[in-house]
Amino acid sequence: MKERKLSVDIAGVTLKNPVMTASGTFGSGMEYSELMDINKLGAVVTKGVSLLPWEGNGTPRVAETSSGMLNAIGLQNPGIDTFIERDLEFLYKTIDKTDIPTRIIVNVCGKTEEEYVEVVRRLADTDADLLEINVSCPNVKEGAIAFGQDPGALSRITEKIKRAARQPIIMKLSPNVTNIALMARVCEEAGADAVSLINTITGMKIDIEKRRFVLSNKTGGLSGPAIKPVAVRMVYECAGAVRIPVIGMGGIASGEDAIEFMMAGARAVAVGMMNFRDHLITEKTVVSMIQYMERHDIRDINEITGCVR
Amino acid sequence: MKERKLSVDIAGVTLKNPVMTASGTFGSGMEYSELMDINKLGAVVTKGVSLLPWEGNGTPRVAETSSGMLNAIGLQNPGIDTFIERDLEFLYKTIDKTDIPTRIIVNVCGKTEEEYVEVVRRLADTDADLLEINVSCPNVKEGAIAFGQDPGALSRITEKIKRAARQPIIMKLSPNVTNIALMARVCEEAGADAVSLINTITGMKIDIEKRRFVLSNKTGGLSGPAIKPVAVRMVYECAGAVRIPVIGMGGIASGEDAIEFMMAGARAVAVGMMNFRDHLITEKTVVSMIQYMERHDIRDINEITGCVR
Amino acid sequence: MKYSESARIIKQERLASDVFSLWIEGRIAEEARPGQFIAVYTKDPSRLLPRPISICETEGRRLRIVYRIAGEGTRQLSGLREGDTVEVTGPLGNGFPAEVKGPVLLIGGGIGIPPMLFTAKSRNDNIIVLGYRDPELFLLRELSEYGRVHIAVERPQECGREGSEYIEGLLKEGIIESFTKGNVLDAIRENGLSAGSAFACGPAPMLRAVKEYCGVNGIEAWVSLEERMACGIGACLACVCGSRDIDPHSGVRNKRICAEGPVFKAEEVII
Amino acid sequence: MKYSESARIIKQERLASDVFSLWIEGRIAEEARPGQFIAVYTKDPSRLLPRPISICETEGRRLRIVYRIAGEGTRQLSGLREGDTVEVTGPLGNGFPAEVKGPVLLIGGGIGIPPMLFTAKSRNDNIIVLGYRDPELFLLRELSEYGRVHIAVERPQECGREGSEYIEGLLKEGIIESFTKGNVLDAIRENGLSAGSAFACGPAPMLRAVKEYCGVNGIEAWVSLEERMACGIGACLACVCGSRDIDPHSGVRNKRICAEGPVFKAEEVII
Ligand SMILES: Cc1cc2nc3c(=O)[nH]c(=O)nc-3n(C[C@H](O)[C@H](O)[C@H](O)COP(=O)(O)OP(=O)(O)OC[C@H]3O[C@@H](n4cnc5c(N)ncnc54)[C@H](O)[C@@H]3O)c2cc1C
Ligand SMILES: Cc1cc2nc3c(=O)[nH]c(=O)nc-3n(C[C@H](O)[C@H](O)[C@H](O)COP(=O)(O)OP(=O)(O)OC[C@H]3O[C@@H](n4cnc5c(N)ncnc54)[C@H](O)[C@@H]3O)c2cc1C
Ligand SMILES: Cc1cc2nc3c(=O)[nH]c(=O)nc-3n(C[C@H](O)[C@H](O)[C@H](O)COP(=O)(O)O)c2cc1C
Ligand SMILES: Cc1cc2nc3c(=O)[nH]c(=O)nc-3n(C[C@H](O)[C@H](O)[C@H](O)COP(=O)(O)O)c2cc1C
Ligand code: FES
Ligand code: FES
Repeated sequence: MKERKLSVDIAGVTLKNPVMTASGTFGSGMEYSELMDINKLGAVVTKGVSLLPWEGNGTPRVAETSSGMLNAIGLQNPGIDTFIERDLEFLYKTIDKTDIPTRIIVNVCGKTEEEYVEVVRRLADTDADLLEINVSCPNVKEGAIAFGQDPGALSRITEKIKRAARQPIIMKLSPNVTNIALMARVCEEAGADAVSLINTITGMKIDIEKRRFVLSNKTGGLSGPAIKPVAVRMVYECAGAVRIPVIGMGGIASGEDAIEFMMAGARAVAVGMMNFRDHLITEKTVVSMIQYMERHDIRDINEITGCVR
Repeated sequence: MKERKLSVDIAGVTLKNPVMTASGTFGSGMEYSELMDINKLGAVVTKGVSLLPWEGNGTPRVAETSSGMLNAIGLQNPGIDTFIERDLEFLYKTIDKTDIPTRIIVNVCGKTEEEYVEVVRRLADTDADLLEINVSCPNVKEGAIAFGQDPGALSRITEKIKRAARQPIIMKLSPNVTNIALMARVCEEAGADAVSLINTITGMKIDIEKRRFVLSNKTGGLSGPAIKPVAVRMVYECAGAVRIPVIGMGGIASGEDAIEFMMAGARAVAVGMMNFRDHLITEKTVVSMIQYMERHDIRDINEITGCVR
Repeated sequence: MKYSESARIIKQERLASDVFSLWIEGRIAEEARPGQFIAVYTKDPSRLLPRPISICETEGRRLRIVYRIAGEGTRQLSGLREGDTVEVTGPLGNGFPAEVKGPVLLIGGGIGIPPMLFTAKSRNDNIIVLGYRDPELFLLRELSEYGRVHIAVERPQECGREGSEYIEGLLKEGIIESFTKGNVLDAIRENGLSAGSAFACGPAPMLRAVKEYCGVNGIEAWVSLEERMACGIGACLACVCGSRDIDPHSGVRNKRICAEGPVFKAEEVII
Repeated sequence: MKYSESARIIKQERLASDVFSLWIEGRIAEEARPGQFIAVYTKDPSRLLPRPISICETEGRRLRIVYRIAGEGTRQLSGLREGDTVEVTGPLGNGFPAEVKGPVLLIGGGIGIPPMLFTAKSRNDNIIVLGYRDPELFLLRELSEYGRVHIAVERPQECGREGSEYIEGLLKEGIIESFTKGNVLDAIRENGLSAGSAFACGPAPMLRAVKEYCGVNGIEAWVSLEERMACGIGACLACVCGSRDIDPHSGVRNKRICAEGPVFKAEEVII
């Protein structure tokens, strides 16, 4: 067996392989670590964290849809201080300090520019390797998606966060826009080190027997295999529009899906809701990517990034 | 059994029931009429027709995705003259001249404003009851979606078509926008008699073994149950934004799905790609809507339109 | 320890018109405690979320669930046969506490009855109260082996004359201690049942009534809650319930049913 | 007349490592003509498009298809058993013409072989040429009952020594007339085969070669084409091929494979 290079570079940070977890679907890895080995992953991306604790939305918070799901968790989180003490501490303890350790990417959310900036500041001296800025959550009233749907606001917040951040920043884009490539370009110009996409597509489900919305928040974010074709298209569009790395996600359920995103232009990928269907799926994704590389004799996984144009 | 009212009104035209076919998935009904009775439908919406014949895109034109499909037919059609002579003639002959006949809705496409207007003019003296204006097809380079993604262009073309049309016009909206309610409002203000939504969401599929796009057009439009939550949400948003009727579609596979769209605010609904999975599905949808009305003792189907807010 | 496994089906059996009993084999059984549940996955790739189902009992490496057909997922599950496999993860959640003041009222309503069998088998001071909506009294005989059983039936009329003879028979046979037309609270009140603690599983209105009754009567109550789940293991925050105090894990007044629950001390949660 | 029906499975059988034969029962069989196909739907609600499969033969109300596992849909199909049902629509498309100048060369390549059985059974002037990629010679004996058979095998080496003895045997037994290492065109050339007409089904490169050969040699050729389908009945315009002339239905240089085809006069289409 030949040496195969799986490692990829995101803004100067080397990931041992391109497979990450999608924010919000993996907690901080604590619960999954009982079932799998998180040291097999390129990076763990944690659940969105804000300055103060957030209660999130009422229940039901999730609903099943054809080949997908809706969620309206509403970014419940214990706030940055508890997060740093407990979650980052857990990750620090759990991750093997090898040559290329599993990286820690902290997903940040907020209601105002100031809140984002403050969270990012508090992360400056932590073990977080990269920060992912969620400006695309459709499930909270203030902040989040509002920043992600307006080029002007997106540019401003990206600049401010970039100035405040010690770590490289990844701007997480919303698919609920007319032109996502434009949004990626705006982020690049404002100094973002990478973009990740897609966050969920806003959707709704109605219980026709009870004549009411299934989710207590009325709308939720659609994710899963159902949205994969939209995500692949958007990754392709963004990769063609910017030079900074693009991280692809949306419905990934296998190594083959991960390869598809990379061929569309993604430097790395994240597995989201399919973690719920199969708690070992991220590990399996890495294994089947290696098998694909062997079958096609690919020496360096970076070769396939953007190979289909 | 009590009398149940299934008929709905779209811009002064009464449909015997709210179930229509989605443009492009039913041809002009000719092929389906061998397998089912098109007189059971509220309306037949025909495949998009342009001024001159269009060749459409290369093959493959379709691809399967999780609970959905991508299509990039590219609006192949024989042009308005053949369409009027053959397809409208067929529908005229086939439709029973009863009290409320199955209505004929002609879907119109074009590359320029002038082309749309000319097609609409030629339809003036035909048996078409309503015109649906496709400004949202993602699969052709010029026209179509370009009009549907820009409020200014959408307003202008709606006005021009409205002036030229003898029949009421339904503007068919694209989901590939940041704010679809705004687009619906623009259409209403420019004189549209109704809006229909959603057209397909732009997507992409890559064949990782062959390292090429599955569709010869690279991108295609995603439809089917996969997109239903997005479609329901958009129908809800538009119904809340305009007074003109909203016609809902996107992944309808049953009477229950049709009811869900109506509860979100649709006055009528259209069944699209699921016609491919089950050639009798439109008929079955009508039957199961009636069963739902009986189970819940609903006297008039219009009662449920927009009942969940 | 939790396991994700492809479990072999040992036996599938119908207990009532829409209630099935399923025995599966795997590692989960050996770790399971009463009140815990498993996540069951359908074979249908268009339905991706887990179906949480309580563990009804275990025997060595065998585990039993009893479920009602509530939708397409459980309907598909009911079509599986001996020798087929089913994907499951478990055991999940905390389960009922072992050390509580006895005797214990085990209160099961409807499809909340199954976990009470596992619980009843683990104790010997049970007073069992079961609420059925109609006279299809699934699991009754099995439960009667582990305590005195009181039953409440919402719509006993559905059993007709033969049905009431059937209930007479159960009373005579000593399978049940009492019969009440109504719900479990009616049965508890009618029989003036008292206990040191109470464990309850069933629909939310029943749990609310149990909480109130126990509060008034100084009985320590634990309730098993339900909510839509996604991860099933505490990572996604889909399945929360409101909590009286700030929860140490969440940092807010929310507890995860799949992790801190499904069993909670009644006074600590908002039902 | 076309039917959409839930057809009962009579028999499922493996013919080669990845080739299966399936008999189903229903109304479609009685209307089917050689060269037509059916649309087969999977039971998996996440896979919604039809799998078009040629009709291999019929017997009364029974219809046979022979298919290769090419992906998840055909893999699932191969898991169905006697007594199960499968949703199908058909018969679809036009089929091979009945009135042509004989004798007729029936040319089947790979999984293009199955429709040739139905076709061969409908005529008695057949010269049959079959191209296999490896020595798993499915349907060979059945076809040999309806004409002289020439076979071409791309990778005969895979059969090893025993394999070549096997082919010797087929020649001695008179099952095959000739054996060629290579493709069907090699076999046709090697044996100097000539005919009034030719019917061909197989991969596009083979069809192109047949078209060219027949053009040069004055043989009227019909080819059966493949394309991704959605409606299967001519309504969606997914499955077109380029046509030499403006097609009267489409009004452009496109023909629908599921409606005007899948069988076309070779000179009229762009392969
Ligand atoms: C901790 C726990 C233990 C349970 N134990 C049992 C049991 O022992 N026996 C039993 O019959 N039922 C039990 N349930 C309820 C059971 O999970 C649902 O009836 C089942 O998920 C319905 O699935 P479906 O596909 O048939 O219905 P659908 O309505 O088609 O399901 C759609 C989605 O909603 C979810 N869902 C639907 N109803 C519920 C519900 N009541 N609670 C949580 N999620 C739901 C499903 O899991 C699925 O993701 C339990 C629920 C929880 C939370
Ligand atoms: C008119 C016609 C007759 C055919 N007859 C036969 C036959 O007798 N035996 C046989 O084994 N195969 C036949 N095929 C090919 C057969 O349709 C495909 O092998 C099959 O659809 C693959 O499905 P899958 O789910 O296994 O593969 P997947 O690749 O998972 O299928 C994905 C989608 O692509 C479509 N697709 C994949 N390959 C093809 C193809 N070659 N042609 C058209 N659509 C395709 C599928 O229908 C499905 O919608 C025929 C095709 C056509 C068009
Ligand atoms: C339950 C759930 C919670 C999520 N929470 C977050 C979050 O906190 N921050 C964020 O940026 N994205 C969040 N997402 C979006 C995912 O990270 C991902 O972008 C999206 O789900 C698409 O990927 P998938 O289809 O693989 O799930 C969440 C998604 C789900 C399903
Ligand atoms: C094969 C195909 C062809 C289509 N052609 C047209 C068209 O000509 N004009 C149009 O307005 N919409 C067209 N559409 C979009 C549908 O009318 C419908 O808006 C969309 O498919 C969503 O509905 P569905 O999910 O039920 O298919 C087409 C869709 C498909 C799948
Ligand atoms: S289901 Fe994810 S936290 Fe409970
Ligand atoms: S598959 Fe629709 S026209 Fe052929």
